[in-house]
Amino acid sequence: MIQADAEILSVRRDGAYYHMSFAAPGIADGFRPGHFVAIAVDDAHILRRAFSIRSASTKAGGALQIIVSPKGPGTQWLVRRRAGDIINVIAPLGQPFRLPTEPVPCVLVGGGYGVAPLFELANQLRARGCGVEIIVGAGDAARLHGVVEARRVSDAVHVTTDDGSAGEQGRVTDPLRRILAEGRHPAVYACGPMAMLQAVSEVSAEFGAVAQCAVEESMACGVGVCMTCVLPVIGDDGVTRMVRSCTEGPVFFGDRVRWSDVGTVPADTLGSPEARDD
Amino acid sequence: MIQADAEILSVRRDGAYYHMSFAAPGIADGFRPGHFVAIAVDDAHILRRAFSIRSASTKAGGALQIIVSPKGPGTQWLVRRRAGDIINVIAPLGQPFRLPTEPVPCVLVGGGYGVAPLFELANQLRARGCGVEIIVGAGDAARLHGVVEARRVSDAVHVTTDDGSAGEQGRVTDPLRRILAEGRHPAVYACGPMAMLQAVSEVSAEFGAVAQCAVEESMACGVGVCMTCVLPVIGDDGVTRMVRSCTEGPVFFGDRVRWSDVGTVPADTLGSPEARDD
Amino acid sequence: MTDPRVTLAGVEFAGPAFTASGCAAAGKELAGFFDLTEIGGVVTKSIMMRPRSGRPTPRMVETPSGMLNSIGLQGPGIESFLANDLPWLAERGVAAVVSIAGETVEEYAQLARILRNEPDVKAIEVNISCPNVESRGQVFACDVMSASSVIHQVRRNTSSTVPIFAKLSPDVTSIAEIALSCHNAGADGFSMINTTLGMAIDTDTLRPILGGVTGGLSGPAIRPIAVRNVWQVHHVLPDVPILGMGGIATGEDALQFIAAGATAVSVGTMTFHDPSAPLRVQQELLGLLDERGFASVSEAVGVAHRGGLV
Amino acid sequence: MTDPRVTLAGVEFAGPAFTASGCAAAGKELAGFFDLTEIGGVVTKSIMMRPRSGRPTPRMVETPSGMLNSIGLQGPGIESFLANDLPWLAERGVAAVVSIAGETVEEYAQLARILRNEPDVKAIEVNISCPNVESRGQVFACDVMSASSVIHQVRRNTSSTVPIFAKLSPDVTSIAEIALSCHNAGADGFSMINTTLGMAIDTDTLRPILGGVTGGLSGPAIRPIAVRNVWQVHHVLPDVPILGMGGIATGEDALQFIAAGATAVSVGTMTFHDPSAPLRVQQELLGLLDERGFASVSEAVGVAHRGGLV
Ligand SMILES: Cc1cc2nc3c(=O)[nH]c(=O)nc-3n(C[C@H](O)[C@H](O)[C@H](O)COP(=O)(O)OP(=O)(O)OC[C@H]3O[C@@H](n4cnc5c(N)ncnc54)[C@H](O)[C@@H]3O)c2cc1C
Ligand SMILES: Cc1cc2nc3c(=O)[nH]c(=O)nc-3n(C[C@H](O)[C@H](O)[C@H](O)COP(=O)(O)OP(=O)(O)OC[C@H]3O[C@@H](n4cnc5c(N)ncnc54)[C@H](O)[C@@H]3O)c2cc1C
Ligand SMILES: Cc1cc2nc3c(=O)[nH]c(=O)nc-3n(C[C@H](O)[C@H](O)[C@H](O)COP(=O)(O)O)c2cc1C
Ligand SMILES: Cc1cc2nc3c(=O)[nH]c(=O)nc-3n(C[C@H](O)[C@H](O)[C@H](O)COP(=O)(O)O)c2cc1C
Ligand code: FES
Ligand code: FES
Repeated sequence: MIQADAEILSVRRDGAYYHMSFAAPGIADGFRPGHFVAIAVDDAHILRRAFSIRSASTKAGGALQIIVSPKGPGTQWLVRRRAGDIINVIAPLGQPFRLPTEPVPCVLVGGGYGVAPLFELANQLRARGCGVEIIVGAGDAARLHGVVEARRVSDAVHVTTDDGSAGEQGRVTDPLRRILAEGRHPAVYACGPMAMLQAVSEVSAEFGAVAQCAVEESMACGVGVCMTCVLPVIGDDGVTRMVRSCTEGPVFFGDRVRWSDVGTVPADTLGSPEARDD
Repeated sequence: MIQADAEILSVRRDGAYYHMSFAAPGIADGFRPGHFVAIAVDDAHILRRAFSIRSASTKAGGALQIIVSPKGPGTQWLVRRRAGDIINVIAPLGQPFRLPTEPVPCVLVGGGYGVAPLFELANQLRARGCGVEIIVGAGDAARLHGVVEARRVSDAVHVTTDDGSAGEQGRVTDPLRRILAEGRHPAVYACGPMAMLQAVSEVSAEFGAVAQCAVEESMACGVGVCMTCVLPVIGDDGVTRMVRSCTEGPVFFGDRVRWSDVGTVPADTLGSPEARDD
Repeated sequence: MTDPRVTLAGVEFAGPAFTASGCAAAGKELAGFFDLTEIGGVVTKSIMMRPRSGRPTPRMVETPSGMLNSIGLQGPGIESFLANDLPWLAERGVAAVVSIAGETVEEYAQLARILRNEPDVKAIEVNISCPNVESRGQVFACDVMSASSVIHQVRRNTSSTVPIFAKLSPDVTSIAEIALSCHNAGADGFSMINTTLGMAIDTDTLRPILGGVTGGLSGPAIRPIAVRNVWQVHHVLPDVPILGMGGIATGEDALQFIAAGATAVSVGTMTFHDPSAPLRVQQELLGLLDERGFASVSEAVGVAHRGGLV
Repeated sequence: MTDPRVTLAGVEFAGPAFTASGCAAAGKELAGFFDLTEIGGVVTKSIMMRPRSGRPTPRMVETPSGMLNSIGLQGPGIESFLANDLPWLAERGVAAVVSIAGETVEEYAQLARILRNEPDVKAIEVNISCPNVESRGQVFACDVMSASSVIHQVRRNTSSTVPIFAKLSPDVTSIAEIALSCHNAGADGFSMINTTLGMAIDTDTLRPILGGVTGGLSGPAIRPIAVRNVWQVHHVLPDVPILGMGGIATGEDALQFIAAGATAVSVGTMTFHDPSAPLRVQQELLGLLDERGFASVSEAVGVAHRGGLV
């Protein structure tokens, strides 16, 4: 994990998103798919913004690529930067996706900019001999990201949009359900909105596949010291705890996250007010 | 007085300062030397920064020039802007220098970037047939501004620096005293640090010349609504009041400002705590 | 379109945004930037009985997303105000909310008596964030007894058709307690919040920067504190109108105050950044209310206490 | 060079900058960013008797130059802390200032009794900004009686060689009054300020954003409030050490606190922006003190009360 001033190499618009790439000496070495980077923005905003690392090249001193959706002031500031500007970054952060030890066929599911960490994941899975199918979904065609690149790194790509403006109309779980019904895929990897992750976890469980999901919770520090980014996760001991998604995540096993309870403290959580009223 | 988004036309370094020029439709028409412009800076700083208007051209829709000394965060932000960036400006603000009704010889005294408003003033004085001598002073050569342009707009230029790194070593009051001793100059115009303005006022008074001084007080609003920019000034009725330098100034008659009491509320000020204890 | 009019304690105003006391002088200077009759009204700089010089400079320090000021209530005194400033507003049809300040309970009473004969005063804001010279300089607004005596005296001496708004300070352990006592003493509504006490030290001289040593902190930095205070007072007195303020820069900010329980808002420090901010904020606020389906501002008042939009 | 060591109530620390409670967990996570033994020490997240889940999310909102948090003191409880966290710090020679929090006076006393046997506790910070469940949820720090009973019980149950610091809340009418009573009850020093209560409303749903409805405001936005509070407490108790905090981002900010009366500083929220901020701030502060000719930090403590640099 390295904190560094990084020079922006390029900022390029792509539909609703921006590709950004910046020099990041030393960071690429430790990178594994699922890691994220925390970037400091303008003086008026003191908290860093978190982004999945899309890819990390070790060439020319090392560079990172991210995909930015300009949503609020911090991300809008970021996409207005130009090549040559300096940003302060901390990376790689978080727990990455765990790779299967056997060469099994895998399904990767990305919603919106959530496909960002899946390309490198696909590369690494295929390098281990895993089959890779990628499902790319979004609200509409403008918010679909990386379909072309997905084709390059996988055996098959399935595209869905809510409004049918590209690919098949529907949810990512439609193709997922069809693929898992083949009964061949033990591993699912997903990144995208929480509702999608919940649905992917449920469908995976239904077919006995293990889902790993990269979640997105509001983060103040990104390094594990503030406790803002928690969600209820069931531990190996069966006990639910409010767990930090920045250090223990962002990747969690889908069947361990209590998706329906996100945003609450379930009564049976360790140390919950109810548990303490005894 | 106009509030507008203005496009920056150029930012150019010049010694310790920066020349900035920006498009300002409509503002140039109302401009008179001594007026200032209030510029909004980055989101992290809510207060505008004030700058003397150096010149205003009515050509091509109107443009203003200012000289910026990058002192703190706001001015440093400003000089990092590039051509094409947009800044929000309010101008022209304040009371300008009053011009003599007769074609009399005048002395103009500028300290550091304080020479900024004097070039246009010199032009207008000469257009009325006034003789113009300009004294340009600064701490050192790097902080001397506009000596070449001063020569273009005046009959004579005198340069002083505290350290002697350019021109004569000493204070602006040294040449001022020599010039006023000729007994020909009824009018002195000055802009620069408060200590310089006090000294200029005193020397002028000594020789019976009328000094007009453009002061620089910390301003929160620049438009007369906040009461932060006050200094003790004696009115026509002989009564001292805490007077707003943004609306009643920045130009004041030197003999009306209670220079030694700036930063205090003199006991005989209208409404002072002492005056109220009766 | 959402109806822009708001009624504060029985008095109707043209819109939900006002200037904030001390951030608009007596209105005149802002007239060059926007039409003052379009907003709710001008809340004047706090007026005292006699002319007042205010504090020595420096009177301000810029701070992160805010500023400190120690103006010290510089002003011309009530006589000059009535001779020059109030008529100027009245002639142009600008609604005047007159802010008054005193050093003793009796001074507030006197001011109220003088204003009683002025038909152009639409409402009175009672700035009780002043040191009480009769009580070791303790600020009126920070003491239940002092605050309510001032309000009681002002209410007694003001025509019943003119509402009085107590301007509350956030620098208290329980704002609800102060609000309740002011309400019992006759306050028809509240203006809140005044600045919160702060300080900055010059790191070169290692002395306090402000001539007044401490000063009032205002601007976006204090907005979360202001919204919380409005929320707390609306919670205990849901039927009492609040003029909400503290760091409002946009219509979204204003909407937070309305949802927390304010009936209207004042725009203070951000006027220094953008002199037409009061009107801009009002327009943005009305646009947001309209998008969310509110026919009037009052429908949205305190909606965050009632589960928000459903 | 200015001597970096500071002595707080008889205990010496390696430097004048500390982490702030709740902004550094128990230290471990920051060890990847800087050497924890170089700073004064790690002030731990407030520890309670039992494990605690904290509040529902969202637990934070970014605000202008600051943030609101409603973490709700999530933590593993004292047992786990002593088994895992304290030894980790001790083994590495990191000075541990343990922050404790409770819901009743007795819970604080219990915590103190448990810590009494721990030689690795260099000092105790008593976080009294918690709701007192025995007093209608009134925050201990906002009431003279509750605050001083907690301090009294902790002092009684702590070894006399371990100083206790009362962590004060700015949300009171008179911080000096609370400080005086805590000092009489046995506080060896003060940590100040804790966050100030704030709130934000989602302008789409028109509901409070935070799971906890209100939250604590921190960061540079509150720095002027913090400096003022330190100034006021140092004014009444010039000989009592203060660990100053609230929006410190740079050495210059820290110097304001020292000049106002703090003996050392904590860096909280800005650690989220820059995880090595505590060490950076310390280095910057020492550089500034050196430039100004101070041989030690203590020489500069409260210098703004004595006319500043002359
Ligand atoms: C592990 C992780 C990976 C992410 N990957 C990407 C990515 O690849 N591309 C991308 O565009 N976005 C990504 N996000 C979301 C991105 O961090 C937010 O959109 C961004 O922080 C919003 O900042 P803002 O200033 O635009 O919005 P604001 O709403 O102004 O942000 C305010 C504050 O809330 C936090 N915040 C707001 N929304 C989110 C969110 N969704 N997640 C986390 N923090 C939030 C911000 O960090 C900031 O502190 C990721 C988030 C996480 C946690
Ligand atoms: C009428 C007038 C004309 C001026 N003309 C020029 C000029 O031509 N060129 C130039 O470089 N500077 C000029 N100044 C000074 C310039 O306004 C300040 O240097 C600038 O505001 C400092 O901003 P900052 O962010 O760099 O510093 P900071 O110290 O961070 O400023 C903090 C705050 O204090 C105010 N402030 C600080 N110093 C001054 C000051 N000297 N005068 C007024 N406000 C101040 C700022 O507006 C801001 O609100 C003028 C000031 C006035 C009042
Ligand atoms: C420069 C300045 C002067 C002020 N003067 C007064 C005043 O005279 N009377 C008063 O009640 N409030 C005064 N205030 C407080 C404001 O009316 C307002 O309550 C406070 O600034 C919070 O709002 P804001 O953040 O929008 O400025 C003043 C504020 C500022 C910044
Ligand atoms: C996320 C967060 C959690 C905090 N948790 C605690 C805590 O557990 N105990 C405590 O005494 N203070 C806690 N604080 C308050 C800080 O220690 C500090 O007093 C306050 O944030 C002001 O300093 P700052 O502006 O540097 O953050 C917390 C602050 C933040 C931002
Ligand atoms: S973001 Fe701070 S602990 Fe996760
Ligand atoms: S700067 Fe506001 S009145 Fe002059």
